[in-house]
Amino acid sequence: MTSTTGPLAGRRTLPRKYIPVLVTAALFMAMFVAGGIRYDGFATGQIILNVFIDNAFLLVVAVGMTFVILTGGIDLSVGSVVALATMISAVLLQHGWPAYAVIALVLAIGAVLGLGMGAIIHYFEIQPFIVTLAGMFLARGLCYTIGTDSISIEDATFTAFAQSRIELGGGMWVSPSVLITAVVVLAAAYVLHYTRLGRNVYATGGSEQSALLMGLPVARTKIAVYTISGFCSALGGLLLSFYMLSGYGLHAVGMELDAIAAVVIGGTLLTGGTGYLLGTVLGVLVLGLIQTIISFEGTLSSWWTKIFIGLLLFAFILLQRLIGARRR
Amino acid sequence: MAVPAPILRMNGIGKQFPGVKALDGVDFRLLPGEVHALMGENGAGKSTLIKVLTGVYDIDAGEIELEGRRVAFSSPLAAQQAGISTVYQEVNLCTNLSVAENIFIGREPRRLGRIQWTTMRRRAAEILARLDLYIDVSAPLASYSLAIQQMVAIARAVDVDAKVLILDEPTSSLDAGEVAQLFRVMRRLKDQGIAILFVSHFLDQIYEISDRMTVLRNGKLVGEYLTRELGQVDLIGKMIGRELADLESLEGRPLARQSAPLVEAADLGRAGSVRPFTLTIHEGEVVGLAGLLGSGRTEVARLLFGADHAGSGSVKIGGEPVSLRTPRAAVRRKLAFCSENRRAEGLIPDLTVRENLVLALQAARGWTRPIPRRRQDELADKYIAALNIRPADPDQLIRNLSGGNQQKVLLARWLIMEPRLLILDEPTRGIDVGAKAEIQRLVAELSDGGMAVLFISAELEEVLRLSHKVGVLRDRRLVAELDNDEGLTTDTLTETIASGARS
Amino acid sequence: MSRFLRHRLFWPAVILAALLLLNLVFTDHFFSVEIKDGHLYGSLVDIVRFGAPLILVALGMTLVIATGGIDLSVGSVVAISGALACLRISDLGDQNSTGGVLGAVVLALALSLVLGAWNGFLVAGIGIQPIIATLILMVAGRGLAQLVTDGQIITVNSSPYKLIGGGYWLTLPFGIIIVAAVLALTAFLTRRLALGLLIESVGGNAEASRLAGISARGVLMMVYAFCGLCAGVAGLMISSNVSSADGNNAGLWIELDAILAVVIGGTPLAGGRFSLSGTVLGALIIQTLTTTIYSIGVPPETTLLFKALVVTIVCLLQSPAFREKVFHGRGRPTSARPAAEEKATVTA
Amino acid sequence: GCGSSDGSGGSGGSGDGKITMGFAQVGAESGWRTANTKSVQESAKEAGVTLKFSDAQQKQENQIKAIRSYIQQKVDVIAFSPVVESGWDTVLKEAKNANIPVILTDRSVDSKDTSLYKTFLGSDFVEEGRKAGKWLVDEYKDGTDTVNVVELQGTTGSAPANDRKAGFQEVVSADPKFKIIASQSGDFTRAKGKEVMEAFLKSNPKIDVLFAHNDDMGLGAIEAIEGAGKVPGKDIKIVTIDAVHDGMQALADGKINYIVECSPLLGTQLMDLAKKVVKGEQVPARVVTEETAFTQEQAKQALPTRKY
Ligand SMILES: Nc1ncnc2c1ncn2[C@@H]1O[C@H](COP(=O)(O)OP(=O)(O)OP(=O)(O)O)[C@@H](O)[C@H]1O
Ligand SMILES: Nc1ncnc2c1ncn2[C@@H]1O[C@H](COP(=O)(O)OP(=O)(O)OP(=O)(O)O)[C@@H](O)[C@H]1O
Ligand SMILES: [Mg+2]
Ligand SMILES: [Mg+2]
Repeated sequence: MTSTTGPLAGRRTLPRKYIPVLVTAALFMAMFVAGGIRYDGFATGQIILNVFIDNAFLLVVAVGMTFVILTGGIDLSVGSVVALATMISAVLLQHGWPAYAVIALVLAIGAVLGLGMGAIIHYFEIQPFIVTLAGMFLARGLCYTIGTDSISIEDATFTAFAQSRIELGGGMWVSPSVLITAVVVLAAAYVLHYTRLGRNVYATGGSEQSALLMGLPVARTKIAVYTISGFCSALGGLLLSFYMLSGYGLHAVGMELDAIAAVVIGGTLLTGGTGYLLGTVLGVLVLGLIQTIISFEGTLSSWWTKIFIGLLLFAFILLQRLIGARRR
Repeated sequence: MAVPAPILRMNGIGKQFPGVKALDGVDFRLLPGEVHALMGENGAGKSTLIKVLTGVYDIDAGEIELEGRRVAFSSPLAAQQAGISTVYQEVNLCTNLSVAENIFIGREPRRLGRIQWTTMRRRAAEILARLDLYIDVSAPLASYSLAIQQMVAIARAVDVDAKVLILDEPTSSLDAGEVAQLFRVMRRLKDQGIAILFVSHFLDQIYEISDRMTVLRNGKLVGEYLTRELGQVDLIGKMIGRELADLESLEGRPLARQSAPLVEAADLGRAGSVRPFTLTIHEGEVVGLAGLLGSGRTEVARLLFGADHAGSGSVKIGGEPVSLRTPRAAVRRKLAFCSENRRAEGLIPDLTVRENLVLALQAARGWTRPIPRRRQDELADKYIAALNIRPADPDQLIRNLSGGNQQKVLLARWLIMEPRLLILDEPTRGIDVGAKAEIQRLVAELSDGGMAVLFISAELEEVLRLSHKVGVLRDRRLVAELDNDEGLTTDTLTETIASGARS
Repeated sequence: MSRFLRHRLFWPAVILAALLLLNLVFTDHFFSVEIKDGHLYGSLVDIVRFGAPLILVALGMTLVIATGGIDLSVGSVVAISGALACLRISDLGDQNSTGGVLGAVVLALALSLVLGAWNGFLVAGIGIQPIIATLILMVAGRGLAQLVTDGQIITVNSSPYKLIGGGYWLTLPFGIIIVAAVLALTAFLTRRLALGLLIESVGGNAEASRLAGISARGVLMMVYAFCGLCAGVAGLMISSNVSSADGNNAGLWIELDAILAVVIGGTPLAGGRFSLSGTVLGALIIQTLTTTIYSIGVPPETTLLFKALVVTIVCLLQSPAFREKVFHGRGRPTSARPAAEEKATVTA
Repeated sequence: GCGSSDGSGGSGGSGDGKITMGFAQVGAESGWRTANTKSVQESAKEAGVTLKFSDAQQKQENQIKAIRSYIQQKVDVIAFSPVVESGWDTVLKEAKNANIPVILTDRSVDSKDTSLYKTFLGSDFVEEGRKAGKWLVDEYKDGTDTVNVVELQGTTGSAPANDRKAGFQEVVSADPKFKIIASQSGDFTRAKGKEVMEAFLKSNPKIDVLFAHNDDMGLGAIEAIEGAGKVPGKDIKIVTIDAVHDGMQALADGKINYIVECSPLLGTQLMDLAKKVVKGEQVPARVVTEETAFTQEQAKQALPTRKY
């Protein structure tokens, strides 16, 4: 009797939920093409690969951030945890620890920090902002306590990660970090889309109360996302150590903002529940490409650099919004 | 008749909220294979009892036994795992997820830990088909009306392999067809020996489906009765603690046709939601809208109020063409709209009852002209008394009120505006019998005083009792406009809805 | 008494008091306030005086957060406002002319207002998520400030300008007077007039507010513009205090401190109910913490650990769930909607 | 170095004999830095060098990215002021492989492989700290009373803060009469300098000397000292580093006692070096910028001719 399928079913054929991401992707391509027209030597595949190479750590961090933001939370500690990871790696390697033990330890530390913050957020019902801000102070403070100077990494394994190139043919190459990042991104996308944890993340972000009443393990989910974020930050820190071959307490200052910005530019709502990992990848690419354009522009003074970044960001967001929004 | 051992027993349950004793020494039992109705006025403590049972709240006093064993659930998850499946009063689903996911989340079909999306969608469609609902299960739930969301919530609950099924006002926005469908399913489950706890303010439904009922009043147990042994009038007496004034006093409404047209909508429509329609509402007239789930009643109301942009057509108010681009513009023209979806579109949960009550009035006056505190208190006191809002504390946060009482506050928000046209979308959702009669009387009174009302309700009797004229919608098209004269009965109305014939 | 204990601001107040007492252990006469050269002088005065810009920014931020938004650009607005004012003043023939300084101040404030309104336009008019909308101005605005100052520090030598952030009036630091005035104005607009109700309503449920006839757009525009203005005043104060404008560093990271102050003050980031007095208290806690670090001699390397510790303690003590679980054991009623049920019963 | 046979240098502009330089600046975090940038930009124009400039906003990764993009763009020479000492090997190797010579300015890198860059042009922060310390020792060489010193550090962890602190410490700690009674970070800014100094003044009744890691913090502190009713330069002696214009003015006015110069104006020297490097001429591995220190008297003389 209520068979109202007929004329209505056709109305929502193509997944409208993908539109924002598609628009973002299209705009990214447009930006790339525009850059190619404007600058010599820009429109090469290697430029895009370079964006990946130079932003691998940011991407990994942003992946963790995506989980957190999808549940409606926020993690301000990521930048500091990244710095802490570089610092711990550098110090331990200096003391002659084996590389893989260092890697394992650093990842564990990141995950535990995240776990701790997640537990406090959930069990004591404190706003994520303030807890992770304390986490940010803590991690950065630990860095300085370890040492205020920057420490070189000379370990062979790390150096190998840093300096080997994986040739893709046609003169194009990527660093091992990019491969690690790709694995992380794919794994995260799989988790978000094909596992219960992932779906619980979306549900919790959609409405925590409903998720609770539907009998979903909200506590576990919330704690898990901060753990994931902590883990990703530590991994991002390792990638950054590969990239820079140094540990330093002032590394990655403000990276939390970049990560949040990347996630949000990718179309994820800060209120939680909507967004895709692909969007985050695009967000990071957009930020990276803006950087690349700036360096190709090459003649901007310091302040014009900032103003120009702001303008590009504005133009991008505006177009994204105007093209993507066919809501109410 | 030998009573089987109860599957669920609650003894001496007490629950205290700051300032309110919601439950006080309540005993309750649930037998296998029965439909047990939990009855009581708005705020009597029905939902609280359910939440206490399923681990949403800790209990302050008393104990719970499930199949003879003492239990204390720490979370709804635990209750679910113990075999209690619940539909809570407000639709508690995640509207950002697809329909299929909402049905299956937490127990998705998986292989090697990988969610089988295709299987899930197929099975979701099957489950909904059993409730006679054929919708695109991969669309986000948010794109469906509240009634459909309610059906989805029910579908989720009945599909779980449960010993106890709890339904807290599942039918508040369903119409007759869906209710019948739901009852079929309930009967089948009951025959399988599942115990069902059912809450509703529709007495007809209670008498149709339930075997036994427990009545609460002010958080205290009144008693447990076999349904067939307790008459309607007695039941009401037990619920409200006194006799109810005559329910049928609204019969025979005089037509107000001769009055001037107030709102004239001509070819008003919006692509993808309602076909262009033409509708005239006169001063002092009550126009009812009838139709099936998702037939477009809500959308008509939203267009008239400017909540959505109309794609075509025009509106005249008092003969003067107007453009209703925003609700604000509509409010300025003295229109008012009480949405069916009180949680998403009505309540400001963090504000108090008083603040929620004066919100629309304050918005209309602008922020520079605050309503004096004294006036606010007067208004609050007046409507708390008139609609019997409980607890009668204007400074209580509205989120702490029971569902029915929240609804009354929202209604009051628009009544104090003294609008020229009041659009009511399911205004009596979740409201108890006493208050419902009160609200109906109020609507009749206001329309007699010259106010026009557009009245949407899933309950056809109510529509018929109040309106002078009924518009019938079908498949998002206004198919008929019927005068409410002697000839119009619920049966003829149902027939028009089903056939779509123009009279 | 128990009502007093359960007041939302009870625990933050306790923390503030504890921090102040901690200082007393390390600094004799910490609480002594004397009159030196006709000025109020003492550590307590310093806390309020140096905290003044933060309080101002946090007040504006409170309203923005109450609507469910966030404003990252306040730091840049602080820098721009100070830079513009100092630039104008340094161009004056007579830097001490009150009229000229007034003109510069008005210009700077007008620009701040415009910048705030720009944020409001992006958020309300175009519908960009607040964090990104204001990120744009955060980045570009810092550039603008540097553009104005040419990347250098503009030093001015103007006694009327000095008054704003570093001067005294009737023995009171002028900054404190400004803060009091802005606080009073904000309280008036939001609590005496109905702006507060509308803000809380938009922050609590935007769609419901729209359907109730509230023009969310207007409210948002106003709130962001106000936030910009507050940041502008704070910028003048900061630059006037040192008689110079530093486009590179003025207001750097102040947005984080401001948000922290708001959150410590009990306003949830998700929007809805807000508390102005809570924000003031939060800002004072942060400033006291900073002063404490200086005066008890926490080494710079461990400063952040100390901050982390205090912030953690503040938020744990403030959390009803924590107090319940730790002080009363388990078993007290907890609510389905976490963290909101009890704590919001009393409002300033 | 340049004009390599595989034509990689071709598109960069070396064909027409004009040099293209990629300069990766740290950021614009201070007036000093901006002056440094300006100097480089202006000298490039004078020297006829095409300058590709990028601002890393204080982030090492941005600097690395910028250098990568210069390599991509095949510039003739790359110059940069490293944000930190460590972590440059990878990208410098890439530059080396691409046959692009690199000049370090302002501060060095700690790479073992010194063939990665041609030369390092810049000041020595540790030496600056030492100079400040030496002045202090000199100033109090007659007395035996304890001298209470407070220190305003730069941004925690930043290279100049670390090095200046270390250099100062090294000299001063030789004599036990100097006691550093308080040391806090003032983030290199006037506002913070003032705030921290006010707290110092309240918690330490007797302060003899202030050592500030840059002029700006010193200038902020002067306001605090005046606000507390003391006379800067007399009641509390002040030694700072940088010698920016406002600092020199205060020095000439007697409010600061001694300033160690740290000159940002190394543009001309940089361009000379760049030209030599591109031509393949030999350059010294370390070029120190011409810097001095100023007393109050010297400041009065130097002030009128000071550009910066
Ligand atoms: N979280 C809460 N905080 C404070 N009081 C509450 C809370 N939840 C419910 N109450 C109060 O408890 C009483 C019982 O509410 P409950 O929701 O159980 O009523 P109900 O019988 O379900 O009513 P309705 O028919 O309107 O749904 C009401 O007075 C309500 O105001
Ligand atoms: N059977 C259906 N198939 C597809 N979409 C539907 C269906 N029913 C409702 N919808 C969606 O639900 C939304 C609300 O429909 P509308 O509110 O107009 O229905 P209604 O007549 O008020 O019925 P009710 O409120 O009882 O569900 C519409 O936006 C429409 O997209
Ligand atoms: Mg209920
Ligand atoms: Mg409807």
